[in-house]
Amino acid sequence: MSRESGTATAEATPIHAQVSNLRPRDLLSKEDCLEMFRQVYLARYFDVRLIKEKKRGRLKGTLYSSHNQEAILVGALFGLKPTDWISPIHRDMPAFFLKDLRGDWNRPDRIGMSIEEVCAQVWGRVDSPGRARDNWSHIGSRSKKIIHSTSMLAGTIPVAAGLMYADRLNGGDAVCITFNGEGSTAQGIFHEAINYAAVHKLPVVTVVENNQWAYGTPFELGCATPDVADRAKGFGIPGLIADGQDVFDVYDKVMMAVEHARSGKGPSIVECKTFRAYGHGDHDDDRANKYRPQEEIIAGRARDPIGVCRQTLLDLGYISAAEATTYHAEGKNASEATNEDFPPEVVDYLNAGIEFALQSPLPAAEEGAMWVFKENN
Amino acid sequence: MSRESGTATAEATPIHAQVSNLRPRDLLSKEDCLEMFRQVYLARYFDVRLIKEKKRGRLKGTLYSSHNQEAILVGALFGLKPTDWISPIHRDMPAFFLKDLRGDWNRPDRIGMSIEEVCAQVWGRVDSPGRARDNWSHIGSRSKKIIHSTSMLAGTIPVAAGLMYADRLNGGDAVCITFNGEGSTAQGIFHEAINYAAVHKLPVVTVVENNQWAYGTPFELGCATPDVADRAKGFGIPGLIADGQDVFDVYDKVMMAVEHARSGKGPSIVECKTFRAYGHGDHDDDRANKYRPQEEIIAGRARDPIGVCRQTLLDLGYISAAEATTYHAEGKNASEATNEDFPPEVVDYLNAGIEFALQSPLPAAEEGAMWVFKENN
Amino acid sequence: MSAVANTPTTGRKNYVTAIKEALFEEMERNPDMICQGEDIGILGGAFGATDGLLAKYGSDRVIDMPIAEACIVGSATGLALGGKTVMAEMQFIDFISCGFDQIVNMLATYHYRTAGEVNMPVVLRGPAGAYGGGALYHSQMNEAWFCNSPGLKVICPSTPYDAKGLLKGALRDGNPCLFFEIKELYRKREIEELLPEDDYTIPFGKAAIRHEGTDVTLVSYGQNVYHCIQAAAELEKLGVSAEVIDIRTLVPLDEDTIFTSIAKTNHLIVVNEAPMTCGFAGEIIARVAEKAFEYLDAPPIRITRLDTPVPWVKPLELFVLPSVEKIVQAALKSVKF
Amino acid sequence: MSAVANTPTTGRKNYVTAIKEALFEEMERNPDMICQGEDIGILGGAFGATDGLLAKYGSDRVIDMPIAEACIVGSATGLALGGKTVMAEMQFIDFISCGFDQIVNMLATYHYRTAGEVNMPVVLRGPAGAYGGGALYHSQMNEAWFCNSPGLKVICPSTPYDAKGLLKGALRDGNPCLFFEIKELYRKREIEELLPEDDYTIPFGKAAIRHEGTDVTLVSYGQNVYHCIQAAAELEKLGVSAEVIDIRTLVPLDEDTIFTSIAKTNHLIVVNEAPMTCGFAGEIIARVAEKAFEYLDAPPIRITRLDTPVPWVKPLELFVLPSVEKIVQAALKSVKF
Ligand SMILES: Cc1ncc(C[n+]2csc(CCOP(=O)(O)OP(=O)(O)O)c2C)c(N)n1
Ligand SMILES: Cc1ncc(C[n+]2csc(CCOP(=O)(O)OP(=O)(O)O)c2C)c(N)n1
Ligand SMILES: [Mg+2]
Ligand SMILES: [Mg+2]
Repeated sequence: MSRESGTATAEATPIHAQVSNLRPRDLLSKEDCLEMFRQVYLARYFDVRLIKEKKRGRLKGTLYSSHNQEAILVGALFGLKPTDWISPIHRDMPAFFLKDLRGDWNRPDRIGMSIEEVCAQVWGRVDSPGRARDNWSHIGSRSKKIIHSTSMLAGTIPVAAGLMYADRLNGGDAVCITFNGEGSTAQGIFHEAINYAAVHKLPVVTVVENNQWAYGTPFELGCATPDVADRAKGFGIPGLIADGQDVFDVYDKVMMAVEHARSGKGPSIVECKTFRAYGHGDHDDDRANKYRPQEEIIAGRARDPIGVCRQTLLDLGYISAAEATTYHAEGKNASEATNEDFPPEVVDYLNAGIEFALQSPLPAAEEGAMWVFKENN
Repeated sequence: MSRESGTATAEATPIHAQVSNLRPRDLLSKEDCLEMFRQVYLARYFDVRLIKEKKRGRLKGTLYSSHNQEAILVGALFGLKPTDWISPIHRDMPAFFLKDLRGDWNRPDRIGMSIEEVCAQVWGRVDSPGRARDNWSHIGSRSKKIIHSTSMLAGTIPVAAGLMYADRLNGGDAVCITFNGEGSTAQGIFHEAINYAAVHKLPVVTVVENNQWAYGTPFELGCATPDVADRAKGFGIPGLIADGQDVFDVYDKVMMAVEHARSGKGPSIVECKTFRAYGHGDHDDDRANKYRPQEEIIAGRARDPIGVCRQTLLDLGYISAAEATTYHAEGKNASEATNEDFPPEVVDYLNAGIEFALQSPLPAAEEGAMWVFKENN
Repeated sequence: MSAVANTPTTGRKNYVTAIKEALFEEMERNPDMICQGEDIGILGGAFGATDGLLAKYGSDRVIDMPIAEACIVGSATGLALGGKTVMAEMQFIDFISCGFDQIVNMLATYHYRTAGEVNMPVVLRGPAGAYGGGALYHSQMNEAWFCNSPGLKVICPSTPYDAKGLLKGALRDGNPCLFFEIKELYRKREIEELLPEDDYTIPFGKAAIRHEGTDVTLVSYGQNVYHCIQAAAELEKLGVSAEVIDIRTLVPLDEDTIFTSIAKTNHLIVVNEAPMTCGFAGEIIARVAEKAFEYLDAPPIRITRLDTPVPWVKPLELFVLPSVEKIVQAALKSVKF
Repeated sequence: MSAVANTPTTGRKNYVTAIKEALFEEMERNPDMICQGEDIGILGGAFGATDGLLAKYGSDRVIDMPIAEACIVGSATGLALGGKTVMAEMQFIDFISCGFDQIVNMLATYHYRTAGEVNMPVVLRGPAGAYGGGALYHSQMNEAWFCNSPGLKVICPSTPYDAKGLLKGALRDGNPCLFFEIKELYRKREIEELLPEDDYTIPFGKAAIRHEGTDVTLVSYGQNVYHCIQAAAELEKLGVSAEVIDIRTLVPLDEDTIFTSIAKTNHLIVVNEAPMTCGFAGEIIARVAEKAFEYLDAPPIRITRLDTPVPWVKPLELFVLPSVEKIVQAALKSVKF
């Protein structure tokens, strides 16, 4: 198998309103940039910490790591309005709390899910937004504007499209970002839904995290085009490519797509080139070291989003060389990294979530038979 | 609704082996060209005659007319080898007998279906290849190399792909042409199957008859790209556009795609621009005159494939001006056209089929419960 | 006061007109209602059930969808999540298989998964049933798939009155409903009837007794109800008094009416045109066997489609389907047991 | 003589190893056999059922498919049309809904539509069943959908011996088979067993009696067979002798073994973990009610999943599923009727 993996080709697609030569990122303040950096740490810490919790025996279930793909989540979500919707999948667990996370992470008017709710879900407790009726990333909430996915890959894209149709009729200006793996773009529903969205110019942005592997299947066995973004051409919509390791490049491309969508021009696909650092889930970590060539793994992990972001901030002069070396999570796996490798507010934030989850009770057994139907009496 | 309809843009796609400047049609003999002309008449006559049979009360059921789209069937099928496969749909009824129809139409070694078998199917008689178990175009046969479709649009494309995979493993060099309407390209299975064929470079040619309408839905409500051929870009395969009124242009484009497929380079899509002359089925004829603008209908019917083909033959000097005016089917609908408007061998050929069908008995009632399973005793 | 343009407000109405009136009236009542499907707008629907809807309510609310059933269902789910009530038409109910995952896994479970936060007022309706020479893919009764998929209500009216009242009820129910319309009844003259001038709905889970009797109970729904009614007439001539129950809704099922009838007749025949194995006829028999066992004086009998596809040509089609004759024979066998 | 590399030829084997052996042996026997599915090659399958197959038989015959279930089924149909025998894996049986149309309308009917010209030796297999905390989409038993779709055989083994013998039988049957494997049994130590050295298949339509008894018949399949066996042990302590029947294949169904048992016990409990309505438990009860009515001294009872999805968290999951306790209670109720 000879493939280029983890390489990112940023193609400028002329959909951003070119009134100026500014990229979306150029409008970000220093605080915004530092906040994004912090969020990359937060996403990484969530991943690292959950694995530790599992190793400690305090957590059960399969974990689908977003390690090495955090820049995609942070970059894609950072520019959204609180009224925008998202639809994350298995590998996007941090998306649930990253949505609408800015400034004071605990501000009461936040629309996104709190870390407490997300942890209650991970631990299967009643305070999960879905009362732990379905597992892992299968949570959602109308009030928090997150589509509640099934397991069936790409299955939320038509829901996102219909939802945006309704929002437009309701006079809203929301955009919906759906996240998908590159493997999932082979599903028929991916095609049906984006085609429909294209016909009706619905504001649906499909972010494809091309991490080169779909479980044990490499990209080229699922797709014959060099870039997933090419799929967009079949629908007559823009297909952008972002460097998935670079939170600012993701931000640029997704924001162009979001702006395009919000201004009524319709859907687009943003492919973020990245690499799945570990197994498909943690049960697959060992195997994934065997079925994937070592060189590929090493190359794919080489550009840690933490390091890429730090370098940008250094170049911008937003952090000093000293500040750049305060935390050392970069390049470390879950066993190597410790709490000291992360900003303390990140650790605190998640601690609070986990504390909360551990105290939240299990739902009562009878809830299993509840809410099959809306009662009409 | 402002759209250009029935216009054909022949784009030269560089997939034909360019060892010479010859187009596939340039290798056709004079007899071949005259045979194709005859086949266009035959396809038209089949359509006209069935409508007459129904009006006469000798035939029941819905008829899906291929009127005005005959050049696509003849042009696409003419260059196939007897070992190639096809998968026609509702609007392609003549394809069943056109496949492998050359020279002596009654030659005993033909692999395609005989007109007798096709008529037995139309009349629902036991001598239909499917013993009249399913209706209209839902016939097929392994020995005759025709995939047996269901009603579910685009549903045979994965079957064609799997079949070609098997054929390749079996050492064959077959190609399979699947026919589809432009509306059917919105189906998820269209995407899944072509994507799979593209990954494995399977010799599947998808001919899309873009007749501008899917039942009562115009093209632009089913597809956001200007050309269906654009769908090919999403799979990284060639997408060709043919003038669906011109049997030789269809032949050229489909043969390029077939050659591409046969030489191991994989699938492609050939969009044939045409126009559905009448209703979706004959039950829809009256309505179709209302839900479609008159100018559009007139423009769409203007370039009758019979006339286009005749002109080419005249230009080539293959027929004389006198010969060109022997038959007058061109531009006539089923009520206007008579047997005298068609070459006598065409009329005779179909007559024989109808005679046969009318004498073929109905299958026995008990057959309804047979062949649910292969018996294993 | 019918909202349907060009439909007389008095006079007997056929089944498809009843459907159409329900749609027009609900669209009028509920500005948040949307209709979508293949060819429902410009064409007005393959069977005309939505004829005039686009002209009256515009293309925002009446959507001609691409030929993509999974997307039709999935986007309906999204519309509902966005606060809309949705009627999504399957051009033929047979094509629902193409949208199957979105129905059973996405739509049916949304309310459950959100622990009740989100309702799914989505009605999937379409023409169903055999006896019309529609062959394998234009004849199906595939309701059992959905009865076995928790979270869906399943409805099958047999009269214009029921069709209108149940459809309006479904569009106000707030749950995903699978609405099986019997296309062979759409324009059947014999069953035309006067419809109430006033707004009405029919509650789910209430069967209708179509013919009273004392010797044997015939339970059915949809088109087969008429076979049962004819069978009851035949049986009457033979001195057997048959009660005909039209269950109208499968999920929820009105068990009481069935049990009460069997308590009286002590004999049960269930008739439907779906394949036998795991069909709803068997479900009814299972419920009776479990909960009304003592009432039965003879084995219950199913008259269903054989476990075959629906073949095209008439003799074959009729061979595999329930018929008046088969029902009469079964009833006689039962009462003579 | 096992063909599986690195698997000892003696010693007790677990359920997934039995599946694996069946696949290796049939691939060896039949050069026209092809295996396809998501992640079955390079990875060796999500549960390792195809581990080593790619290395041994190459990527022509062992195909890592795109994530597209409808295409996996449709192309399997095409392969069969091209003379191949196909094993197509669904990574979890839950995802089969995405390929539903191709199964019930294309694959299941091909033989029928061609009046027997074309056989469809295609086995769709995949891990099924609940009790493992897999939640809504990794726990389903959706076999009833397929039992209601003519043209499909439906198989569900509960032991390694059966898994191997039935899978080999399915791969030689020549008809499309839906093969439900119980993932919670894949590596269950307690049920490991010695497998015959020689080639064997198990005929379809032959139930197995897992425990003999005289007072009540417990009919089941798949994982619930073990609940029934445990219930039989509990019941024995309470002085009730239960017979446990494992039907093994649903289509075709071995009615005789069930009827013979009921003729002896006069009491019937049917247990399965699919949703109740239109599930196969009801089908068994319907067949018994129709054909072995006189044998029953008490109403038959279904113990099934409630008509709900399978929720994730343990207490909720167990609440909606059959349990030993529920079976014991039902059996007691039945014999005391
Ligand atoms: C319809 C469907 N088929 C199969 C699966 C099983 N499955 C879960 S994740 C996965 C791989 C997904 O790969 P990709 O889309 O690239 O996302 P990634 O895991 O790499 O983020 C598969 C096959 C599924 N969840 N849904
Ligand atoms: C899956 C599926 N959905 C819907 C239909 C109903 N249907 C039959 S033909 C047709 C229109 C097809 O349009 P197009 O693909 O453009 O082919 P054309 O009839 O124009 O040749 C529709 C909607 C079907 N047969 N299958
Ligand atoms: Mg991936
Ligand atoms: Mg068309």
